Amino acid sequence: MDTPMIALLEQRLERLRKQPRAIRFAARNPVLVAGAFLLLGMLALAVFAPWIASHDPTEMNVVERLKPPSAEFLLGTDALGRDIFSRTLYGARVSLLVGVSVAMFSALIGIFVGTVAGFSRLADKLIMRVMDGMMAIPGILLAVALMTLIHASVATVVIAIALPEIPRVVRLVRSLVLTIREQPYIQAAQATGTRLPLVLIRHVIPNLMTPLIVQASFIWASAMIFEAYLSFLGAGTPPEVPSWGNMMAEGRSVVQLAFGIILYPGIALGLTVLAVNLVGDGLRDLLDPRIARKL
Amino acid sequence: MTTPYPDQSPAAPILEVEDLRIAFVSRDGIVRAVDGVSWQLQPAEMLGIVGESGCGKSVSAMSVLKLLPGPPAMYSSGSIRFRGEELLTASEVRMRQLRGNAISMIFQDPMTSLNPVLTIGEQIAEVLILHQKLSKRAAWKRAGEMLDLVGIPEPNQRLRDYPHQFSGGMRQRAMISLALACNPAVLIADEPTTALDVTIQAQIMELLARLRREMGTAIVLITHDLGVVAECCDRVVVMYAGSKVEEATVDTLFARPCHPYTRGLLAAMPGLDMAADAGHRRLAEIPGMVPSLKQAAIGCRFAPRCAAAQECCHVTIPELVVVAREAPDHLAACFRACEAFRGELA
Amino acid sequence: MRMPTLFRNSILTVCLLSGTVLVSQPAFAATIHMIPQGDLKILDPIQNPGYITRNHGYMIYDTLFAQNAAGVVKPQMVDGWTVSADKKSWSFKLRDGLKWSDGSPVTAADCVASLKRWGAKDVSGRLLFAAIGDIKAVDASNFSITLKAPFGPVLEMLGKPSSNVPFMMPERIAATDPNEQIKETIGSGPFVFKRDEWVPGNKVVYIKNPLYVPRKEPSDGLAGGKVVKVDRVEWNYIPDQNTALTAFRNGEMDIYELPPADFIPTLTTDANIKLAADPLGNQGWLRPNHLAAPFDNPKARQALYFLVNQGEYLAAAGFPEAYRHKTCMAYFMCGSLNESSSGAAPYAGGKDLEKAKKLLQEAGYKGEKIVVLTPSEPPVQAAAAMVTVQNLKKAGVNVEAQAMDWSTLLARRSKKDGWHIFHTFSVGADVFSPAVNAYAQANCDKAPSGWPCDTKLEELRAAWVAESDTTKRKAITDDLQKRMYEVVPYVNFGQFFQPMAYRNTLSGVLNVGVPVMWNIEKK
Amino acid sequence: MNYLLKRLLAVIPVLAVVAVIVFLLLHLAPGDPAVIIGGDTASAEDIERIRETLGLNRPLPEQFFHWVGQILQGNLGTSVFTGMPVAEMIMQRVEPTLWISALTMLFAVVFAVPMGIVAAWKAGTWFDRAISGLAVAAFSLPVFVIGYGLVYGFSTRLGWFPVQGFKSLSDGFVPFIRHLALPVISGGLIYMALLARMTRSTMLEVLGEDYIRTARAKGLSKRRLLLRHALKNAAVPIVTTIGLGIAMLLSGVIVTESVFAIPGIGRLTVDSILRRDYPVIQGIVLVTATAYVVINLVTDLLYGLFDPRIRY
Repeated sequence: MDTPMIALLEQRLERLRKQPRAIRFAARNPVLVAGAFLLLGMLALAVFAPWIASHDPTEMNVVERLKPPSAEFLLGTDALGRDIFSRTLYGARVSLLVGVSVAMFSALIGIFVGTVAGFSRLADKLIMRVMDGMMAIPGILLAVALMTLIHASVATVVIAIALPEIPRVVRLVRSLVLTIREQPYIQAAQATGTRLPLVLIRHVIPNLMTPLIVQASFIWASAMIFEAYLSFLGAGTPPEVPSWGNMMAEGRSVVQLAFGIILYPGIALGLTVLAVNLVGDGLRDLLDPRIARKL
Repeated sequence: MTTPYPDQSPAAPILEVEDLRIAFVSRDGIVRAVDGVSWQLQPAEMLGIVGESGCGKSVSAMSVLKLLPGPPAMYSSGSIRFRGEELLTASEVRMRQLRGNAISMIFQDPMTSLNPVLTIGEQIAEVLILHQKLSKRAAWKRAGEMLDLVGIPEPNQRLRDYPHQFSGGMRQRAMISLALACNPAVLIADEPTTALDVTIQAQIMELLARLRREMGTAIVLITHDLGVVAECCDRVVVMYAGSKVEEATVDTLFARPCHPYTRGLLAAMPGLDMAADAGHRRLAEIPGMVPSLKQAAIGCRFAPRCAAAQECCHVTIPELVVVAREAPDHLAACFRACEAFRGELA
Repeated sequence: MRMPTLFRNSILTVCLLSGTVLVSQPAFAATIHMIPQGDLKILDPIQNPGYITRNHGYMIYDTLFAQNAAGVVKPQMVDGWTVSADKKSWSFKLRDGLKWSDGSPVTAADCVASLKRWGAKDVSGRLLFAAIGDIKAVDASNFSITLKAPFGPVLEMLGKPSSNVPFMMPERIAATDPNEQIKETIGSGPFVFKRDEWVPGNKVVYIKNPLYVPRKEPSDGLAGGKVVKVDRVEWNYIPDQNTALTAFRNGEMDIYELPPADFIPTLTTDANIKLAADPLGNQGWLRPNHLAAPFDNPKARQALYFLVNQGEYLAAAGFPEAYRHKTCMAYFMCGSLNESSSGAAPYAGGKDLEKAKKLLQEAGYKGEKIVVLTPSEPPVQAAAAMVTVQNLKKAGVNVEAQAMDWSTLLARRSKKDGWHIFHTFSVGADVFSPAVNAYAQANCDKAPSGWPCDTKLEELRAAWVAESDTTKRKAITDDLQKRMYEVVPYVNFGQFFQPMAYRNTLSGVLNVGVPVMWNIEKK
Repeated sequence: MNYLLKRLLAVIPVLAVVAVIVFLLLHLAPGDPAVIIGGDTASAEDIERIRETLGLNRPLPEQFFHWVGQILQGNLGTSVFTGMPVAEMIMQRVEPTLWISALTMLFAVVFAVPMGIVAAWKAGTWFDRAISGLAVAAFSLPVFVIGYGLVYGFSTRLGWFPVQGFKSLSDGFVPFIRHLALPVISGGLIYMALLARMTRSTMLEVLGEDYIRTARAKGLSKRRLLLRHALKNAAVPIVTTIGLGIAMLLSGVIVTESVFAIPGIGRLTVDSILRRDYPVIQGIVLVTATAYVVINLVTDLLYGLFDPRIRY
C-alpha cells in the first residue's frame, strides 16, 4: 500500500511513460537533442544550399556593391557585389567540411599515434617529445606558417588546423590507453593468446571511443572558429571559396558600412559551433559520465 | 558469546525509527527503498540491521542523518526521533549541530572515505573545532588522544600523515576516531568491515565493542555478515525488500529464527563444524531474486521465494506479530511465525 | 572574499609611481600621429622600392632636385648648375651650409657616391648611368657629370619623385652594395629617425632635424622650402583596417595615409575630416607572363584588352565615382606630360568577350589551365584579381584562381613558370614617363616579373631618353605607345585617385601623393 | 629535487624538436625574404643578388648549424628586414603580451572559478543552466567579433575606452588599464567559459566522492564543504586547465593584438611569417616554446602543492 503522495506520483509517471520513447529520450538529455536539431538544421542548409540560394555565391556584379538587404539580395551584398545569403549557405558547406575533416583527421591520427605511444615504451619516449615540441608551438602560428608556405586550398586549411590539434588528441589517447592497458580484461585477452593488434582493435580502441567522440566534437567546434582566425590573419581559405571564416575576414574592413557581412556568417558560425558544443556536452553526459568528465 | 548488558533499564530509547517510508523518484519509476520500517535503539545498545544488499538497510541508516540527496530521495512518511526530537522535520541548521556531534557515522570503504588532500589530524580536529569550539591546539591534542584510543601507534606523529599513508585497517580506525571524537550518543556503522580482510575485521569489531563499553555509545551496525552480528550485537533487525521482517535479541534469533527468510539466511551460513561431514553437500541457498521495488507490495514480498508460502501470503501483507508469549520482544512479519517458533515448520 | 594583500599593495605602489612618471615626460609642442599605409620594415630606400620605405626616405633624406606641383624639376640641395651647349657635360654646385644629421657637412663626394648607388639599382638610374661617361666630385661642393651618349631628361632623373628616389646619403653609407641594406640612417632631410624608439610593426618615431636649413622659396609640390612646423611625428601602424578607421574617426590619429576605398564616402561625410588625393592618381597594372603559353603569343596578350572594363575593376576595388578617372587608354597616365592616345584605336570599344575569345583561339589557346595569382591583401590587387578571374571564366577560359598572401605572390611571380597573370598598381609618378615606368621595360630577363621581350620597344625607349627636345620626344612617345599596344607589356585596368585623410586640426597638408610631414601645422 | 633536474633536462629535446620543425617549415617552403626585399619592380637578377648577400643560398644544414651555433652563444640573430637583433625586438614587445595573457587569465579565473563552484553547488537549477549556456555561447564566437562589438559599444558609442593602442604601466596606471580593458575582456570571455565549464564538471565529480559524504556526516556547512574539501580536490584539474589556457593564450592573444593594434609578440610573429623574416620567426617560436614548457613545469609542480599524493 502506498502513501497518497507516492500514489499521486505514480499516476504522473504513468502518463509520462505513455509518451513515445523519443520524447522521453529528449526529456532526459535536452542538451544533446537541442544540439542535434540545430546541427541537423545547419547540415540541411549546407546540403540544400544550391536549391535555397538565390544567387551563385561566387558571381560578382560590382554595380550591386554593399547593398543593404532587399528583395533581390535577402541579406544584402558584400564588397564585391556577391550575395551574402547565398554565400552564407555555401559557406556552411566549407566551414562544416573543415570542421568535420579536422576532427576526423586529428582523431584518426591521434588514435594511431596515441595507441602506439601507449603500448610501446620505446616509441612513447620519442613520440611524446615530438608531441611536446608540436604543442610548444602555438597552434595558430603553426597554422599560419603552414598556410602561407603551402599553396592555399581548403585541404591545406584542414591540415593546418588539424596539426596543432593532433598532439592534444595523442596525449588524451595515450593517457586512456595507459589506463585501459592495466584493465584486467586486456590482460585476460592477452592471456588467451590474442595477438597485440587484435587486442588493440577489438578491446582498446572501442573503449577509447567515448572520450574521443566528445573530444572530436570540441575539436570540430574550435576548428570552425580557428578557420575564421586564419582568414582574419590573412592566411585562410582561398577568397573565392565562400566560407564563414573568410566572409567575416573580408567583411571586417567594411564592417562599418555593412555590418551584415560579418553579422550573418557570424550568427551562422555561432549557432553551428553552439550546436556542436551542445552535442559534445550531451554525448559526454549520455555516453559515459565518469571517464568523459575527465576532459 | 554475547557480552553482558550494561544495566538494561527500559529507559526511553535514544533513537526511534517509526513506520519510515522512503522512495526514490526517477523518470523510470518510483523505487520504494524503505517501505514502513520501525526500530528503536536503547542507550549503549548495539543493534544489528541485517539483510541482502538492496534491502534498504543503508538507506534507512543514512536517512537518520538526512544525508540522502534531496531530489531523488523523498521521505513519504514516518518519523525519526532522537531523544524524542523529530529529525525529519528538523531544520538543516539543527541537523548540522547533531551530525558528528550527537549522531555520527562510519562508512564501508575506508580507502575513499577520507579526504585524500587533508591530513588525518586536520580531518579529526575539524569536527572538534566545529562542534566543541576547541582551539586548534586543543583539538589536535584531543585528536591525538582519539588515535591512541583506537590503537594507532605514535598517534601525535601520524596526525600529520595523509590518508594514502595509512593502511585500510588503520584508515577505518581513523574513521572511527573521527566519528567518536565528540563522544556522540549514537554511532551508525554502515558495513564498516566489509571492505577489510577477516583478521582486520575482527580487530575493528573488537574495537567497536570496547569503545561502546568505555564511552557508552549506542551503535547501529549495518551488515550482511551474520557472523559479525552474532558476536557483537545485542538485538537484530532483519530486513528484506525495504521492510522489517523480523526483530529479536541475538540469542533468540539464532536459536529459533521464525521468519522463513531469516531461516534461509542462517541455513546459508557455512558453519566451521560442518567441515567434518562435508561430503560435498551443497550450501543451502534461497532460490529466486530480490523483487523489484518499483511496484507497491501486494502480498508478502518474500512469498515468491518462500517454501512455506500459502494462499494468504500472496494476497495480504503480513503484520509484525509477537511470535510467542514467552518471547515478547521477538517479532516476525509472517503468518506462520508462531508455528516456526514452535519448530513445527519444515 | 578579502582582496589578497599582495594584490592590494601592488596597486597602491603603482599609483604613487605612475603619478611621478607623468610629470617627468618631455612635453612636445606638437606631435603628428599618422596611420602609415603599411608597416615600415626596410630602412633602405634604394635597396627596396616599396612606397612605405620611400616615404621614410622623404622624412630623413634630401634630394638634389625635386618636382614641383606642376611637374617641373626645381633645385633642392643644388644651388646652381651649368650645362654645355651639346648637353654632354653638366656641373652642379651644392648649397652651402648643408649638414648631415650627425653634424658633418654634406660634400660633393657624398652626392656622387649616393648617385652611383642609386644608379646601380633604379630603373631610370640605370638608363642615366648607361649614358654617363664620367661622374666625379670637383671639390667639396661641386661635382660634374659628362655624358658619353645623348640623354635628355638628366634633371628629371635627378629629381625623380617616386620609387627609388635618388636620396643623398653620406659617402661611407652610400658605399654599401645596393643589394645589401644600409646599416645607419644618417640623412640631411627635415627629420631625424629616432632608432631607439622604433618598434617594428607598431611605431616609428621622427623628430625635427635641428641642423636642417630649408630653402627660402615657399613649398611647392615636393620642391621649395621644406619648413618643419612640428617637433615630433609618430607613425602608428594599425594592422586591422576597421580598428584603424574607428581610431581615426575617434580622433586618436591625425592622418590616415591609405584609407580603404570603401571608407571614402563615410570619411567625406565627417565634418572634421579632410581628404587630399594626388592629382595625377594611380594606374592599375594587369601583368601577363610573357614566357607562359598562351601569353607568349602577342595575340593572346592583346585579347586581354577586350577583357578589361576599367570602370568594373575600379568599382570592384570600391572607389566611388569621384575618385575614378574615366576610361583612360594612355599608358603614361591621362593628364600627364606624356599622355597619348596612339595605338589605342582597335581597343576603344572596351570590353568584348567574343573578340577576346576569338583572339585567344587565333593565338592557339586550346583550353589549358590559366593560373591567376589572387592575393587576399592588399584590397585593390585582391579585387582586381577576382574581376579578371570572373571575366576569363566568362570568356570560356579554363582559369584557376590560386589564393595566397602578398609575400607568397611576390615569391611565386619571381619564378618563370607556374603563373600567367598577376595584378598590382603604381603611383602616377612611377608611370608617367617611359624612363621611370619599370613595367614598360622589354629587356627580357632583366625586366621585372612578366619578362616582356621586344627589341623595337627597347630601342624606342632608348631613343626617348636620348631625346632632349620635348616636341620630338612627344612623337617618340606616340610610336612607343603604339608599339606597347602591340607588345602588351601590361594592361592598364584603370586610373584612380587614392586620397589621404587627415583631421581638420592640421593645416598646410601638401597634396603630392607622398605623405610629407613638412609644412604641416597642428593646432 | 632530481625530478626538477630531470624535467629541466627534458626541455632540451623539446626545444630541439621545435627548432627543427620551425627551421624546416620555413626553409623548405616557397618564397623567401629576398623576394620581398627586392620589392615590386625587382628583376630576377636583383633578387638573386639580395639572396646572395643574405646567405640564403648556402646549403640548409650549414645555415641550420650556423643558427644553432648562434643560439648557443645566446645570440638569437638579427632580423633580415629591420636589422635589429631579434632579442631586442622580442624584448620591445614582451610587455603587452605578458600583461594581456596575465590579466586575461586573472579575469578568467576570478570570474570562472566561483561561477563553476556555484554552478556545481546549485547543479540543475536555472543558475547552473545559465552558466553552462553562457559558457557554450561565449565559446561560439570568434574573438574579433566580440572585440568589434565591445569597441563599437564602449569606445565609439560610450567613449569609455580608447579604440586601440597600448600604454605601458610606466605611462601611468589609468591609461594602462583603460587600454587593456577591452582586449582582456574580449579575449577573457572564452577562457572564462572554458574554465567555468571545467570547474563545474570537476566539482560535480568531486562532490560525488565518498569523502564528501563523510564531511557532510561530520556536520560541515555546505560553504565549508565546497571551499575546504571539494575545491582543494578539484584544484589539480583546474590548475591543468589554467596551464593549458595559458598555452592557448599565447596563440589566442594574436587575434586580440591584431584587433586592438597592441604591439605584442603574437602580432610580431604573424607579421614576420607573412614577410618571411626567418630569424625573427625562429627566435620568437623558440622563446614562446621555452615559455610554454616552463609554464607546463610550473603547473606540474603546483600539483604537488595541491595534492599530497603527487610527490616528486
